[in-house]
Amino acid sequence: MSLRTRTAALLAATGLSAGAAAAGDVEVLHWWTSGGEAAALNVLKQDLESQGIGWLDMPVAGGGGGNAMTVLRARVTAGNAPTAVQMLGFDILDWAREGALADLNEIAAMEGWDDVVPEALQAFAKHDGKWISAPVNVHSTNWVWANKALLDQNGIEIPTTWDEFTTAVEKLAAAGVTPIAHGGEAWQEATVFDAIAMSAGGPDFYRSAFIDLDESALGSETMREAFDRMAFIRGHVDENFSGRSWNLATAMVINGEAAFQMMGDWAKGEFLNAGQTPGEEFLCFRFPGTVEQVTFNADQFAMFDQGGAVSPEQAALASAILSPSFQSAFNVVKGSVPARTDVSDADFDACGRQGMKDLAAASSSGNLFGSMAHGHAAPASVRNAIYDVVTAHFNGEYDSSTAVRELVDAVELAK
Amino acid sequence: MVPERDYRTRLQVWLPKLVLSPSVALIAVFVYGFILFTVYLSFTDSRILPSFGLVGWSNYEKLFRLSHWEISIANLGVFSVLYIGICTVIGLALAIFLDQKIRGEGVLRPIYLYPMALSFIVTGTAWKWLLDPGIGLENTMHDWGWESFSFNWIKDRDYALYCVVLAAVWQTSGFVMAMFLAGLRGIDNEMLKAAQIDGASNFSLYRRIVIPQLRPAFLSAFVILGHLAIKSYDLVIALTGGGPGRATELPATFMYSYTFTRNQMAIGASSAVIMLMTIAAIMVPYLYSELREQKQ
Amino acid sequence: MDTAVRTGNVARTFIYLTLLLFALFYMLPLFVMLVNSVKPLSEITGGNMMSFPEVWTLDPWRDAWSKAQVGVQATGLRPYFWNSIKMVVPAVAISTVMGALNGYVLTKWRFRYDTILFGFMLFACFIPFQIVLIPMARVLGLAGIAGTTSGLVLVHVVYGLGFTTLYFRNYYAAFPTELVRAAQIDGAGFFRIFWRILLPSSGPIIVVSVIWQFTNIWNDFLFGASFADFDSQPMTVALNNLVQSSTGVQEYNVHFAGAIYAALPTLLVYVVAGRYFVRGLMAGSVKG
Amino acid sequence: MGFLEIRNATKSYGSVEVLHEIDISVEKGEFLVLVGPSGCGKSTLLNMIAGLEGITGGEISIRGNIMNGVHPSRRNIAMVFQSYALYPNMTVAQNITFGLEMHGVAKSERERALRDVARLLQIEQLLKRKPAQLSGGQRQRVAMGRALVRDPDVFLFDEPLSNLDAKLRVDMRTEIKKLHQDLGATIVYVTHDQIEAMTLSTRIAVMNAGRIQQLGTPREIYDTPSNVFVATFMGSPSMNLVPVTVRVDGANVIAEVAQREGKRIGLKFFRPCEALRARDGRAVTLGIRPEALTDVEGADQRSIHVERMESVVGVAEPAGSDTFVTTRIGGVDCVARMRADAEVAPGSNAEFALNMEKAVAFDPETGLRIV
Repeated sequence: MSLRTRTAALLAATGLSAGAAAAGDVEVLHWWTSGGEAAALNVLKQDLESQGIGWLDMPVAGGGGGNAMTVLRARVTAGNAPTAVQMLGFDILDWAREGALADLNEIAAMEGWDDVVPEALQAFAKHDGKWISAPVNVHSTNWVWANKALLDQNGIEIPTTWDEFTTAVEKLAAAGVTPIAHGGEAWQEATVFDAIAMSAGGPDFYRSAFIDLDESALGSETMREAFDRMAFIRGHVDENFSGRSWNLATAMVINGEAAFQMMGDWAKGEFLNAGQTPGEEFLCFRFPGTVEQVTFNADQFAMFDQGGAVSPEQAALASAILSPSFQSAFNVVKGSVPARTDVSDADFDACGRQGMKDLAAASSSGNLFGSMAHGHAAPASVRNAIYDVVTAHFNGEYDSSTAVRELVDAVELAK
Repeated sequence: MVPERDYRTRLQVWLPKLVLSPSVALIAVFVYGFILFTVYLSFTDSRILPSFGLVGWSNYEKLFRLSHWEISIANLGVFSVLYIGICTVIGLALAIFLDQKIRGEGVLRPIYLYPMALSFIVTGTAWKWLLDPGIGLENTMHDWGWESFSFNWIKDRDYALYCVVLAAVWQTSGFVMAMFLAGLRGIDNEMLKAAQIDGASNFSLYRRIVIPQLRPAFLSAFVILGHLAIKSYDLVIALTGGGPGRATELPATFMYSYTFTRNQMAIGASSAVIMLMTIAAIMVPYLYSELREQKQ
Repeated sequence: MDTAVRTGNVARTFIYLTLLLFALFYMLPLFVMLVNSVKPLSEITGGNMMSFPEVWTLDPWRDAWSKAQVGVQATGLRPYFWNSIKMVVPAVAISTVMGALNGYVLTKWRFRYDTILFGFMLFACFIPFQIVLIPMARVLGLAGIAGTTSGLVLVHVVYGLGFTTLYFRNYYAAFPTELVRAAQIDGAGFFRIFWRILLPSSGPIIVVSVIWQFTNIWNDFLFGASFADFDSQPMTVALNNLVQSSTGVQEYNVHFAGAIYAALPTLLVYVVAGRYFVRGLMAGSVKG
Repeated sequence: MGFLEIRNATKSYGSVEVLHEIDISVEKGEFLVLVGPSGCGKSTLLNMIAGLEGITGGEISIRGNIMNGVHPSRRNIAMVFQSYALYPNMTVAQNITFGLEMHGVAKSERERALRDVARLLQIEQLLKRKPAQLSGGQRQRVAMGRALVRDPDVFLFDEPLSNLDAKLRVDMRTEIKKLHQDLGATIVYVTHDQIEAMTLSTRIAVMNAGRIQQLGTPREIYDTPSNVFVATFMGSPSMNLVPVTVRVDGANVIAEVAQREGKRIGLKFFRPCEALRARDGRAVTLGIRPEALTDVEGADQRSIHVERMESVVGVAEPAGSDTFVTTRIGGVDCVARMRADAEVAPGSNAEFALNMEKAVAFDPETGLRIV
């Protein structure tokens, strides 16, 4: 308690107002440097510039935002925090707890964010009843992407349960097709694990294991079953998976080298870029056994406290981010769905529309959960501890029983 | 008759210390001050930013319960032995070969040296390609008709660390070569002639006469390689990201990830303290013996 | 220099073969980068990594320099290249000058405990940079130079001092002290002796120091990313942004061209000054 | 008071005193040589005069001005170093005029001084070269030129000839001597070579273990060394030291030498002084220079006191102008300096002439000279 206030005092003392950005500018730290994302962000930039607000670009790519978070740490410690920072899940809450973020309640109230942003998402955009960041999008992570031609050739319907899925995978394997395209990085394995845990134990299990971090759930028989299912997946990926980035795995599905990929909705952009159309060349469906659930992660822009009140530029940026036009324009490109539920789906394709529908449904039925793999279920320390166990198990270091034991231990140490 | 106080002499006495003092002050603050700060952090409950609630030794207790840390330490052991050993052998061999009045030495030397000029941010992608069985050497050999050629270490939990060693050796062995070459060129030629007259074969000439005289170069090489091994970070990130699984994690990647991506700054700090102690355990005796020797 | 060792023909063939083999090994990554930076993307995704391009193109080079997407705007690497230059040149100059003066004091103006002090300074070479990130940020913030090129210069000077001092100290240790005494009797003061007597003879070791500092500072990513603002980000950060972008088509040819741009200055320094490097090492760092 | 005065000077490094209470007074125009084995403190003393090393105790003055703590460049001295210490990056001309430049002497003045010195040392044709392009002797000249051009009160030489080969060393020695005679400069010169000391100096200070053992003219040092150290250090081959027993025989004092098979020889001292008489029956060390021990024909004809004795010839070494012969006297090997054509065969008995006028005696315990 007292140390929290002391940290806050430290931050205040370093003078967060001493940001390098001159009045009338916003300096934005983000890791969207690839063509499509950057182009989408450029929409935002132009929007602000039309209001006379300059955009000072501070991109730091790499490590799924990891590098950017390190930079942020240094910038804040130096008393030179950027005005707005792209952030994910628990990172936002952690920074809010340090007292580093600005209060956006005024603009939020004016524009009625409370009514249009799903509750589960608000949990990451508000702290102590105050809006502290502006959500850009909602990614849902429990998607499966499939090469339609391969499925048709082998007479496979879209599987909706785990059993149907295993049957399909084995059929493909028997036909000499690589059933599953996978990139061997910890976060990708955890993404798959998210969906498998959800399908193996259902939403209650998911909540108690990954959100409440309940020891009995983490050490349960169901968790062992989840690891067994991971082992099944491991048995049906090609031998070259290790270290492959996700988009190369997606390319395997696009090129017909593999049938399925379990990946978040950002994979869609790759298919579209390759000139494919959902429902024709490729298919998208929820991970078998999680048809009603949506696990999500959301990119947000957190506003750093620039000395007490939120600056007009920050308010303008937040407002621009949450404007329906930007939400639509950006998410059409990015493959995600808007962070507010009242955006028209006119510009979205089939997968996008389904995503929006799923999100709304899951949100109202209480089936919308933060993704563990993407830092929306537990803090970074726990998330990475789970990564360690999942990836060690996936790479054959542990058997399933050991993995369950290690998981309990690792989460305990990281709490 | 006493001359007036010689201000110039007095200034000249103080000037050297004055000139040295900014450097000493900078290093005192930015190296030793920061080390103390890190030691302090390792006893606190810092997570996302430094905080100052003391928690005693619990971070160290946690650290040594983490299997992740055990793996990093074990990997560092294997990595540093292989890296230092192979670099020294290759560096020495190339230096000896290059010292045989080789035609084209002027071309070869920069080729051996240039990897030191490049960071793994630059060469990382190329290395990833080379090692990847689907694109790299294996694929190339298959294309060229050597179908049975297999080189998939990077994908194999038990061998991936050797790929890291390979790239690390690629980067520094040329530099080690340069150090040995400099040492070889400093050896008195008359002694070599004398040894040959004594009937020493080339092999025994190098083993008995030349290599023992390269002791200073060996020591410099060990120290430089030793601390590079402990600090190795970017090549792991560029090549494997610590994978497959955790097979190529090293203490430096461990420290970075706990401090900055896992928001467990205090545990990161305690691992940093262990690393610093390891470096000190290598460096202090070396510096002590070296500097003592120079003093005689 | 002439070697007294004689080798037979078989041995020489073996030696040449080994040397060439290793040259190939060292060249391999650079070759891959070069050859793929002049191919169109289609040839890369479809073809062999090692094969020469069927269609030669310089577009990737042009794109990487001035058109590639490294942030919101497609600026290419060009602006960052100049940021790097603005940081590297003063940092190398200052750390070399300070190292030279330190080496001069530690060898020619010896005082009690000077050796211990040198050992103390030398340990600065071995500190892992990750641990200084947070406290350094704080100090830069307090000094009011956070996010500026001056801040980066300071950081690089501090962590280069150990090396430059080491090089110059070892070099000047072999420099005859009598020359300093003669100059003192001739009436030259502390700085005049350094400027007129030592510095003109320091060529080889200056080369070593400059090469070392230039490559280290130019290649640094961690400090550059953490302590730079939007307007002072160095080349390595930009290259990282170019290469690490995770979505969309990976334009490998542009990545390789960009990587070579980032490598060019250091490569140039090594190739141009490389032959003085061994000489400088001989004169300084590895003598016992 | 002397031109250069060293009073009670001591030097310590930490708690170790390396120079003990040095007292030397040098007159204007004197050529003082500090000689001694390495580590005796002679170079340290020179550096203290130059101001390159501090003075721990006592004082040093030049022309009556106390120099303790005065910067080297303000003592009006010049120094020639063993390695010459030529600045490698400057030309010969720049090397020579650097000191003048540092002292703010105008350019025209410097050039005039340079011309004079170059003419004096005959190095006019070398002025544009760099030190690396010079031979050893040429470098030596340039180093001297650098000292001369300053026209200092005192010249300091630190073993300036030890890096030259034997022939050049002799030539340069002569030249330095000539310069001293022509210019009348005051010189303090450090060497470990006793021949240089003898040939160059007007006075010699023999040093050992941080003390001055003897300070005197070359003749005094050579003929009447004040102790065994000076006696053996100065002169080549060095003085023979023979253990003898003193026996008073009326007006005479005899030195009794034990030869083979219990045979004893008596040698009469030239000056039978009281100090010797007091030692009747006790052992002393007899010091005989090789040139005082000769074949009979070669004996100094002017000497009024030559003793003869027979002894067995050990080794004979013809050296051109002389032949050196070893023989055992009093149980120790002695060197005799014979004429070149003296007929001696190793193993044979020969007659030796011993010039007792030149013989000295030392106390074997303290090492100090008795007569």
